[in-house]
Amino acid sequence: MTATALVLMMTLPGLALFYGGLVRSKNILSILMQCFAIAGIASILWVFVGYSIAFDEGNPYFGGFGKAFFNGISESTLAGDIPESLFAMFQMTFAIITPALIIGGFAERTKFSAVVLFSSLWLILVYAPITHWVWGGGWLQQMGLLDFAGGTVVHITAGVAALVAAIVIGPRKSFGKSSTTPHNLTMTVTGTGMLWVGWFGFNGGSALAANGDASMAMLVTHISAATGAITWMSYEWIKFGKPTALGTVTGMVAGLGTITPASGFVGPAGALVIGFIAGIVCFNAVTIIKQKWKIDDSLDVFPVHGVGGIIGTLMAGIFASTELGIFSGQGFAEGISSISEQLKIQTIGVIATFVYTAIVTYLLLKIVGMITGLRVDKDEETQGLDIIDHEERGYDM
Amino acid sequence: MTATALVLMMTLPGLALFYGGLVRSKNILSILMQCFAIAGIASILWVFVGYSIAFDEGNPYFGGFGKAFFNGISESTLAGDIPESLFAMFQMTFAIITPALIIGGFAERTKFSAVVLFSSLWLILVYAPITHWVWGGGWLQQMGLLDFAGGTVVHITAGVAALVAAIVIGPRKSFGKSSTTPHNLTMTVTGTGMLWVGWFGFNGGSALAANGDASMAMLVTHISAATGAITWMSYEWIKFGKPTALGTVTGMVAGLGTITPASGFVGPAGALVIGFIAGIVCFNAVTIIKQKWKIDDSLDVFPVHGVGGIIGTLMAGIFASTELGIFSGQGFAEGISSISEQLKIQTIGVIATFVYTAIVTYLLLKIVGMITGLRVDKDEETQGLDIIDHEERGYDM
Amino acid sequence: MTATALVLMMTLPGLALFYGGLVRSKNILSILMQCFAIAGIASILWVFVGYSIAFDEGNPYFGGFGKAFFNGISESTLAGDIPESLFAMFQMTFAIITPALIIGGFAERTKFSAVVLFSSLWLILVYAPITHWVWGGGWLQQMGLLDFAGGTVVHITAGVAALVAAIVIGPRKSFGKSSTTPHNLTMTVTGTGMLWVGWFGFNGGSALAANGDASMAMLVTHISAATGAITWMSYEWIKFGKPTALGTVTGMVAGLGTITPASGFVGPAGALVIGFIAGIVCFNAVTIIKQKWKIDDSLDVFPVHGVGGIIGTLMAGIFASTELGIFSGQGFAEGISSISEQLKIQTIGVIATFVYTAIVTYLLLKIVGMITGLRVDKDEETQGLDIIDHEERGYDM
Amino acid sequence: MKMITAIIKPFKLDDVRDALSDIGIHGMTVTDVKGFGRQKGHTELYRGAEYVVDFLPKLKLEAAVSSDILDQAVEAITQAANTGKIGDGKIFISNIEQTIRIRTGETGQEAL
Amino acid sequence: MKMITAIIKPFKLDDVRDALSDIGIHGMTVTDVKGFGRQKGHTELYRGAEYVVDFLPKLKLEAAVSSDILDQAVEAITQAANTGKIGDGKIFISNIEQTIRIRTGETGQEAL
Amino acid sequence: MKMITAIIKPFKLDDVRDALSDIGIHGMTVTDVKGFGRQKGHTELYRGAEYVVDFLPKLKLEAAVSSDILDQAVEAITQAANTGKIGDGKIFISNIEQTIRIRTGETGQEAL
Ligand SMILES: Nc1ncnc2c1ncn2[C@@H]1O[C@H](COP(=O)(O)OP(=O)(O)O)[C@@H](O)[C@H]1O
Ligand SMILES: Nc1ncnc2c1ncn2[C@@H]1O[C@H](COP(=O)(O)OP(=O)(O)O)[C@@H](O)[C@H]1O
Ligand SMILES: Nc1ncnc2c1ncn2[C@@H]1O[C@H](COP(=O)(O)OP(=O)(O)O)[C@@H](O)[C@H]1O
Repeated sequence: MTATALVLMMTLPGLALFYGGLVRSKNILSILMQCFAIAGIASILWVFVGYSIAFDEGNPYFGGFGKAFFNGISESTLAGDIPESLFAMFQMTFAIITPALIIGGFAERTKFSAVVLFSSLWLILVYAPITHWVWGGGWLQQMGLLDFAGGTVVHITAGVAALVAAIVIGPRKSFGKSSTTPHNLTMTVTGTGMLWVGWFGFNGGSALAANGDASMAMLVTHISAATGAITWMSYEWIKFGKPTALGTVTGMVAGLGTITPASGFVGPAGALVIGFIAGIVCFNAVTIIKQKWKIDDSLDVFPVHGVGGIIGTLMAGIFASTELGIFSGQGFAEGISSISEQLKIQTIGVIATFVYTAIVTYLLLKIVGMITGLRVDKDEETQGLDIIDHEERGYDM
Repeated sequence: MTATALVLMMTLPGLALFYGGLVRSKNILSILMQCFAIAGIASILWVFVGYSIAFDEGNPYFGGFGKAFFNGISESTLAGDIPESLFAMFQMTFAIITPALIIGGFAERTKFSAVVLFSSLWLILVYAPITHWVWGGGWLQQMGLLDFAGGTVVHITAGVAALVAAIVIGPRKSFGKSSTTPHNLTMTVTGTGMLWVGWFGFNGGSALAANGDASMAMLVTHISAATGAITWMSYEWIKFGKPTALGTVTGMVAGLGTITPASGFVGPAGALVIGFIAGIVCFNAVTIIKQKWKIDDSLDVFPVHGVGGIIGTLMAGIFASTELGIFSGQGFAEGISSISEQLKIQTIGVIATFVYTAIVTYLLLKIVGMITGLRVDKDEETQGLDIIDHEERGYDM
Repeated sequence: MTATALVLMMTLPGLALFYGGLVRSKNILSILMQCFAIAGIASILWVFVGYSIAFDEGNPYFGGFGKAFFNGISESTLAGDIPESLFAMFQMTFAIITPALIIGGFAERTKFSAVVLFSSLWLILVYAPITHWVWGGGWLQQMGLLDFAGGTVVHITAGVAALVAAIVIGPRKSFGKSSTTPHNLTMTVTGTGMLWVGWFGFNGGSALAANGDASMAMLVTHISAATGAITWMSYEWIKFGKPTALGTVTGMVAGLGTITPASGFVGPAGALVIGFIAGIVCFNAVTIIKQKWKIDDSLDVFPVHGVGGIIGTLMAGIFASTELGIFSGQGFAEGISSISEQLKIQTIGVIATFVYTAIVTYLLLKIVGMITGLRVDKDEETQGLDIIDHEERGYDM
Repeated sequence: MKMITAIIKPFKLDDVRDALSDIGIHGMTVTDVKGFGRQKGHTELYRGAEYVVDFLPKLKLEAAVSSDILDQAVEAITQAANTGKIGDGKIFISNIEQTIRIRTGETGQEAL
Repeated sequence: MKMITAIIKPFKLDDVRDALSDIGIHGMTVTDVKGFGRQKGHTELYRGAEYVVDFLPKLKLEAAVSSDILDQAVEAITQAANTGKIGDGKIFISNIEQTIRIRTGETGQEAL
Repeated sequence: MKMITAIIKPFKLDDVRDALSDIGIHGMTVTDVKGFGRQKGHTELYRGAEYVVDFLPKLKLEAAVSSDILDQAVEAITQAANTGKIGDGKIFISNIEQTIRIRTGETGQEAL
């Protein structure tokens, strides 16, 4: 229950502030507004069909509509050991944060109507089915994919969708020219503080019980976050001479995202390694995507969440092993006995999620583009989405 | 326990930020300060006499002083299944937020000394007795009034008191003339994010146990919030062409306030309807009160909380019914068997709360006015309460 | 578990915001950054050796290295009734907040590299051993020192370290000359709101169970906070004519810090007295240290936390008594039967902590000064640590 | 044409604007500024710390007016912004050689 | 030397800067200001409350230029900042008697 | 009377104020501004993104002084604000026709 409250706090206000601080002040409300609107719409869609698509029995690829409108959930039905209403709601908070993560990829230039429409379709056609594959009894779960709290379901899907969207929608007008530095880093840092706290609910809560498993999941989550933060900070310090606040918190988020799929399977020492690798790899991913590939994934959703989710899912296949001495974890999926076997499954999971998400996201964007258009025009972009889309200003001091 | 922490978070910092962002920057500290001062004073008064008036046995109208100074509460006394110290404290957090809600009605013009005195008296003479009526074994409870988490006790009392105060104290100097737009909407949105999270404690915690009832209460709370937000946003979008951030979060708060009395009694589909109605009705209430009636209930306490509390209390009488198919709830109060019967009781509860609160609030304001005066003078109002009352400025960038 | 999340929230974002709002805007990121960096580093060091030094059996003065790298902690080991992984992590959050508290003493002038190095050494050489003395089976625990949630371990150590650091590093350039007023009091107030909420985890969680003891600890914590806030506010109101927001929240923190060591041992009425004394004494301590002694303990860590911790530890020895009528508490340490006996032990605890902390902190600062230097130069101080140390600006509106 | 630059206390803005409005001056531009002047030197105490107040928030109001109503305008501001206390501010008058309205390209008096 | 002071709509800054750059003017100083002018008077509605919009955010751009390119500069700004809608702003020209570059102590034209 | 308008680096404010104080100038008004000038063009990197730094935070300091101490004042500012690095800023001198102290109505020299 607390976990549910914590995960909601991750999106509102955690993620909203994290992202919000990173944009320019003329677009701050557009970010906050998108997070809230998505929270509202995703909740309603989850009740309508999302939960059913994800968790109704159905076939290995799609859950069906038997639980549409939360049909059959009352205050006494159970899902495992907890009330099903609680389970449905805990999952709802995941269905909120995933599309909310994506908006970082196309921030500061996309129409509000396009965001609303895209997020709704994406939730139903990408998120819900993949959730079914991994957690709802679908084919990846049957195969033995380890994804404790959403490395594939949440982070890879969100990261890939953001990347595709950034490419399709194109860079911001000022990308690579004038400065697009964060308007309020204190807001960003505050938001990440809440993300850190909330992630305890995310990963701890995924144990679906308040026991030793949950507390170990919390512990490794915490360790990975700390290590990710310090790694990124040190890397910057060595490479550029000054450690930045944004770098530190980004490293923390990378550590959190990366440990997510592994959090119920690995031990403290494994978490240290995962956090360290997250810091190094995601750091370089950010640089490559922005500088080399010139893709304006504005708030670095893919390099942090997508890449983090990928390496985390793969590493879960390694550090779950009980035979790594101090780096040991809590064992593979049932019926799997070696790292290589588990790793193969993890790789299939990553690729399937990546490819399916990329294709469907691309198609959805094209469709949404035809219906509402994707971008505001140049002058509107200069004026900022707050005035253009919402007729409001974030600050009036 | 967690619920208690969450409800405290609703006031501090949730409500404080929600309200604080809505005023002009010269009055921001006055809002924060009033929330904190009320939190402190209400806590102390609750220990002294408030809890006793509300929850001592007494007569149907007044609890008495047998539990004054928390007399008889030790670490082993129980209230139902939970420690009485926990129950007393959970209730204390309600006693904090209710008077804190009221300050939105007379923001930006009222003397700090008046606020302190008024809130103290109001807590003892309005809040505590009504709590006794509804939850402390008083006459409304005996009659079978359904109020799960405070539709009458919290929202109607606060809303009505704010309305009366707005009328008695009069509008702000610039009301209807120059702009009084929010100085920091990011703060407001952050605050509402915390309110949403905290409300889980508010409504979930009112089950006084961590079970299926509590999680169903959380679920319906969440659904109503989401529906309220999306309804208000869509309404604005259709009516004015642009959905605003403030509208969206206000709709969310309306959804939360309205589901409050019903949260333990209704099901998910009922919550959808309640959230929808909350959005529509409260939206229009805001417009009517400000534009038609020209009442400067500055932060819309009455139209959002008061009206929300009223319609929520009434709808609890409908959607608690077990015979509405998918819209069914969890049954009426003991001994009540039809919607009309329950609805009659709910109506009596609403009217009694409304009238008692209005009269006593009016008298208290007159008394406080004589002792400390209610408003600062015109020039002071222009300078802002922060400098005038607290000799501080909110920002010094 | 929730308690752990709450205590983490105290540091991030609670304390970070509380402190951050108090500095000038050119140093805001330095504060946030130091809090985050310390959170990261302290977590890692805690895993490496900190936990072991504190909680391995060892001798009465030092725990040893048997639990280094969390050796022997798996998801099924227990510490008392809770998983050891949870205990280790709950304690980790204390190990994060204590060095983070210290940075308030030398804010706005100290090099980031010095802060990082000093905090790391201090954690290992001051915090971990004293934790062993008081909670890890060490000599003070054996003697019967009552310190429920960290009056000596957390608050006295942090307060004394901050005082020593403020003296060794010297005052800010503008101390006592031009204004160093807070750049963002709304941030500070928000942070204290989170501190208040988080402190429930701090003190409530220290019962290591969710029972009547924990809820009583929460209750007295809350009462002391409320009383401390109102006392400080009233004192200012009477003395200077205007109650300030900063005063009110400082009083609240003083109330929280002071009740901490006593929170598991005293009753509600005792908490009222403790909060009241905290308000009065800490208020005067602030004035004396800044105005009389001209020590620039910039964010008042010693007068609020240090002094609060001292008087709280002493008062725990009084109000734990079961023979004070309405002011009674829950009894002394095992084998102790009178106030005077308990008070003697408390005094020894206070003095030992004070002296050890002061000496080792002083030595560490001298060593760190030789390695990295302690202060930035004058021009850099004027430009602010954000640009100098991190090449970033907090706000770019 | 003349440019009137007035440094005033922030809470006097509305009064000054109304006063200028009354004599037909509707266009002006306002900036938040920090003022250093005589109004200072007293020591304040905040959370136990003493300090000298060195600057104060002020508003700078700039209005371009035609020379013939200059005196009237100065008079209006002087009265409206006056509280009689130190720190009420100053008015500076300088010359403007040309004025252009961007929208229409009009110049001189027309452009005001 | 002349000082050009232009009040423009904030989102036109980049265009104006580019236009000035094109004619060789690279130095300028920009301030956030609040503008009062004709562009107002309409009543807005926000969260149910009506109010008259009285001031609008504008930018003030100041550039010192040598007298011979003054007309060109004014022309460039007028064009770049123009949207044709009310509130596009004004340009004021005044005289500068001397200019000094702090770093080098150069004066006059050299200092620009 | 002359108006000195100096664009300086923000962290030099205290030094400049002290320098002006030393020669008896106590009144001045300061504004936060964004400066565009030569000090730019270098590419920065932030969180993986390259960008050209185009504007920099500066302070604009305005002080009305009587003509006879103008040179002294300019000298004082030039020295105090100098770091020798690009971007140290400019001083512009213009003429003031009249000065009024709002509180007393005094004009001219008296009003400073
Ligand atoms: N010589 C000056 N040049 C520019 N601005 C000045 C000058 N003297 C004063 N000011 C401005 O006028 C404000 C008020 O001046 P001050 O000396 O405090 O009081 P008074 O206006 O009553 O003489 C100052 O805060 C400052 O902004
Ligand atoms: N007389 C004036 N003096 C100084 N600034 C002015 C004056 N008139 C207008 N302005 C500035 O120019 C802006 C635009 O003027 P406005 O009258 O709204 O439209 P327009 O420029 O189309 O005539 C105003 O917001 C204000 O900042
Ligand atoms: N022609 C100009 N008009 C107005 N302000 C200017 C002008 N040129 C420069 N400035 C201001 O002076 C500042 C410093 O100028 P810059 O060219 O960067 O360096 P330097 O002062 O060393 O020549 C700029 O940031 C800008 O604010």
